[in-house]
Amino acid sequence: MEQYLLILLSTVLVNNVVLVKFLGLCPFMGVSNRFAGAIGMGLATTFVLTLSAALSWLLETYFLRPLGLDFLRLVTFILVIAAIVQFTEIAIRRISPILYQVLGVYLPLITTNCAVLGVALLNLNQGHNFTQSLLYGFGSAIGFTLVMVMFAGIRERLELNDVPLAFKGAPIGFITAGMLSMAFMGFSGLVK
Amino acid sequence: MLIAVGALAALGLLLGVILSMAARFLSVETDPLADELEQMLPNLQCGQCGFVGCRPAAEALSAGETDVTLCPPGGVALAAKLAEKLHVEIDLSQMDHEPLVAFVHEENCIGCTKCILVCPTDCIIGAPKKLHTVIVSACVGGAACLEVCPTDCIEMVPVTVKEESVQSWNWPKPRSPQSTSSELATRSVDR
Amino acid sequence: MNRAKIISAPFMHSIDSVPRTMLLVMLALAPATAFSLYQFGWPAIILFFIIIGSSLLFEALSLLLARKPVTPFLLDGSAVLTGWLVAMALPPWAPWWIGVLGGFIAIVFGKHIYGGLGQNIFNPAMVARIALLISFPLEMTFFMQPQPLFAEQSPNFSQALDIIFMGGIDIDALTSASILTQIKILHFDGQSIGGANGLVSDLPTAMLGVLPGGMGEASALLLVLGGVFLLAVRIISWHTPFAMFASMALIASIAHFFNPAYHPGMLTHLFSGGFVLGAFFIATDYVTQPVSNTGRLIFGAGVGALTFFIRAYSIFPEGVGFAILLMNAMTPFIDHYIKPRIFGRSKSGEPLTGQLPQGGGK
Amino acid sequence: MKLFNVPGGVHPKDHKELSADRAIQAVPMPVELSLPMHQHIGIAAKPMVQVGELVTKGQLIGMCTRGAASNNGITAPVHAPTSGRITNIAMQRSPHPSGLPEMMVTLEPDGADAWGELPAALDPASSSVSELVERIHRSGIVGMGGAMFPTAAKLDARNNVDLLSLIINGAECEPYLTADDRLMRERARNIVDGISILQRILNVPNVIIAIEDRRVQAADAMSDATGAHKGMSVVLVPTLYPMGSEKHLIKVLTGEEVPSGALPSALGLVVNNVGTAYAIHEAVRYGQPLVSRIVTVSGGAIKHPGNYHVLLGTKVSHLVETCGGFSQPPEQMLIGGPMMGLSFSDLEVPITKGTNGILALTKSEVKPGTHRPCIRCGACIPACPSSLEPQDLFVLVRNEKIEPALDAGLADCILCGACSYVCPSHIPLVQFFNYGKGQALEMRNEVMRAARLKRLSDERLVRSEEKARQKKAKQDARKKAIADRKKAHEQKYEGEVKA
Repeated sequence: MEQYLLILLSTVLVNNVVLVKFLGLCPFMGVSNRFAGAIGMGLATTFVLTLSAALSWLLETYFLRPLGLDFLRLVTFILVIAAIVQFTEIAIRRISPILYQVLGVYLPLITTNCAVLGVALLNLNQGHNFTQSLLYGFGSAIGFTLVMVMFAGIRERLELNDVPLAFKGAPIGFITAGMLSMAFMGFSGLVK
Repeated sequence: MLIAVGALAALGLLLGVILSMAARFLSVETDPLADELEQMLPNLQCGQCGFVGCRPAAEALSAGETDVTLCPPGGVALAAKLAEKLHVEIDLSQMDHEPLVAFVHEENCIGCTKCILVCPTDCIIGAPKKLHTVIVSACVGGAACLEVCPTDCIEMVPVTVKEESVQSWNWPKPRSPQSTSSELATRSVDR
Repeated sequence: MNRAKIISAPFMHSIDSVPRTMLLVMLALAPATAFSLYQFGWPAIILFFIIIGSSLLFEALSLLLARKPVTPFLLDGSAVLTGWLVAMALPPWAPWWIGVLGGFIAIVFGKHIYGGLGQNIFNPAMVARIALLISFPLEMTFFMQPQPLFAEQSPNFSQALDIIFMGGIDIDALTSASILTQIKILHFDGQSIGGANGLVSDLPTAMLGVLPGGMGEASALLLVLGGVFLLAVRIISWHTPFAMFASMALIASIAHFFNPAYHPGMLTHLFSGGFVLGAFFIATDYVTQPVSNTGRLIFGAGVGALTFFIRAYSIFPEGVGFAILLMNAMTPFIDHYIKPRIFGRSKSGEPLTGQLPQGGGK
Repeated sequence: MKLFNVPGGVHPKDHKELSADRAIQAVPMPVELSLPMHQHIGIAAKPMVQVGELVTKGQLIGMCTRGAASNNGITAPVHAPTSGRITNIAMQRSPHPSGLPEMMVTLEPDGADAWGELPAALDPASSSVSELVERIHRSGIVGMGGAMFPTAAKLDARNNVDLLSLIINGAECEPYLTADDRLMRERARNIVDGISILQRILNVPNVIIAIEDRRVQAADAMSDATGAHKGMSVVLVPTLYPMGSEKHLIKVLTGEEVPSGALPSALGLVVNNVGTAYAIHEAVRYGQPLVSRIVTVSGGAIKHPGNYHVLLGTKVSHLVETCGGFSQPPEQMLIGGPMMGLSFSDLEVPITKGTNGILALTKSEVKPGTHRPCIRCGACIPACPSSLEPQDLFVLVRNEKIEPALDAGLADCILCGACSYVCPSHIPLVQFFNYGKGQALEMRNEVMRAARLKRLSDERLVRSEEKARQKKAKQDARKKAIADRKKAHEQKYEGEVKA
């Protein structure tokens, strides 16, 4: 039980995918300018990440390794991730056209969100079992969502500020993300 | 080698089947967003946006193919609403081009009533062989009348600014204490 | 700037103004600062003025670059206060370039990149401290036993210049670890903190500030006095400091109760490190804390709890800076969700339904 | 009586001692009176006189066409404050922060100050309610607290709801102003008579007269005067700005909040000012229309501050002269109180029905400060009586985010200025909010125009469809007729052939 909690804590705060591992920066910068979009993107990514972490573990354990197809790992994972993203896209389009509109190009881009593939591969690297993989994926996604929402709040405020012209938009976003990342360093060592 | 190809093919097939099922059962027939957007548009079918009516414009908006600032009759208010609906950023200063209204040059008007027939809001009054004139407050600036006028006596002109009175006066915006360079820049764009 | 343009009521004003606020905060900081400067001698005094000077310089440069009016902004005291707080967050004998860099990061990256006064997301002083701490861990954790001014071991003015500008610190005998660092070392070694030479008994001295540590870690007592002064003149509200103290006291007490060998007592947590400085002077920075009182309670409680966890479990002995930055990042989120109920509207923002007398209309 | 708390509020120094103990004095007849035709909320009155015409005191000189037909229209007539000759009818500089001209009638007094023929006095007990309301309307009475809402229109609330009580607003919360205070102290009986007329019109069982707890003498005078009247009670309310805001007065007295966007009548309440009650008394008992009012002239720059009984249309310059002129050049001239009053600089503007004070403030009173950036100190939040977050609204309005500002409650702002008063950065918040409200109004007008255009276009569509349908029906009918004829012809032919 304790180790599962630690995995969650570690993935949400200490090894936050965005601010510590610097994965998934593209949607992080792209969709975090509004609360609604950030929350939607967070939820979509949570769905994709959790599912793909679990599925990729299953594929690795029961498909690739028994068949000796380790060299196909990347291709297979990407195939699975793409399929899940496609499914999510179809589902979101049906459930919430507005969210679909808001997420725009970033929704299919979850496929190339390195956080998703990264988490799947990290699971294998760290020799997690199925539950651990699932939690690792879920925790990373929650960490992603947390940072997205936090950052969306900041950017809504930044939008109303007199940021010098040269720093308006992405530059100030990256500087702020850097400071946030600095603050997250405080968590280092929290979980070994 | 064969196993690898077979395995990938099998996987691909499986996922393909699942996705096609999903596409089948979760399909979206019409674009519900376009319906909502159409409701928001003025539905004057004036065609100033370059689309043949408000429905195609709504569809283009929903597909993200056109800007929210497309609709002159809707003005800044509509653009702001659309932008909020679609969660896009807009630069309202782009909208600053003045709304135009039709103006009939009376010396050339022959009273053919052609313009009256095409006006979407019936804002031109006149009778056969009589001078026509435009009710400015009802003109959407659709310019449909321009094309049909046989003597080219209709011109689009900016709305003349209403004379300021105590009743129509609004408080001016106070100046910011820190006129930053960025603010100066946006201000010069406004002009 | 242009008074003639402002034509709208009200034409009366309370005595509050930005310079007055800044001045009162500095006044509250003064006793603790004076005491620290006395404790750490000439090098600390020189560094203190280097930081404030560089803050003013970078403020002026930034204002010029942004084409804003320089004099009124320079004279409002905000840059001096920022520099002052940076100085309080640094080791007293740090080399000059740490001080100048601190002033630069705080003013330029902490404040002006976001559009200047009132617009920053993170507390400038804490941005400077954390950036320096991560970049220069050695210089930033160099603490020594207090060397009161005019004491025998205290460096004189020229020695102080040498220490600050030439890095001529040749006095290893003086270096010492702060309480929190000592605890952290024991944690790393896997030892019980109970064995640490009378940590808890050092507390009264910690409150007086004759223990090794940063400028702002000295003299918790005088800082508390300053904080109480700020509360009395209503510059700060009690919500943030109270929530910070309360959450820290609560969590630390519980932890200490269950594992006294690992967790020091509540008082050690409250009065060591920069906790008091943070609670009264840094977390209460208007710009970067939530505007509502409820929001401030949440904010303060968050800072207290995060400080505890970072101190207890991360690799850093001190966590106030990190905790404040993290909660600064949460501030827009808190402000977004905690709004007062508007007069005449329900909590959800809908107009109230009037209690019309029944059978209206005659 | 149990009182309730209101959110927010501030305690500015009230400076009422400058004029509170000066009895109401008359003003020497000015040489010229300028009467704006728009001294009320609603439709402006139209001049009913010609240049050169001689008028008597109380003669109707401005009336709105709609108001002439019925008293439902939100408008009020204007009467001649004294007898004399009309010398000019033109656009002239108005007492308005914009300084824009307004339609005004200029009157040269003949010095006789002779009343003309006035409508007969009414006995409130025997007159009908509609008679009384008609009299109030025809006397040009508007809300004298400064809002200038036509009183007769306000009293129409009685037709829509069963009213519970009438609240008389004697809470003069603006600093410096003592006009209502003096009126209550000196003419309490007349005010109470006006109140009882209002009570009869509105048919309410009880009346609450709310007076700030520091205005002890006024409260005593009013208590004495109400003695014999049933259901009237004087209630002392805390001295707090903006206690005189009717929504906040209601909250303090009843604990109820007027719903956002609604009027007090939604709670079965009507609020009227003491000055209005006094004007009603004069109109009903003596048939005298509203031609004068009590004005406080005060401020550090006025030599002899005091309270004056002023004819409407009197120029500010004349009033200042009456007070002995300026003791020092004023930093700021104001119409109304310092918290919500309007600034002006041209002393040749007239006193109107809503002018409760003329202030000439010195620099030390105004405490002008440098407008600095918002530091998010949050001081404005506890000060706001509407529980808004002014700093949030300010940032939104400053960035032209009018729609989000409306969502954040811009429309609920009462422009009281409490936020600006406490702001350490001296941000002209009220002006920002005024600006935002103006922009919102423009946006709404644009939306309304779009809706109107849409309706026009829809109607045209329906019409053209109808036309097309008729055309087709006609064509069909004609086709059918032809076919029928053909058929008949054929039949006939066939018949002929057969035959």
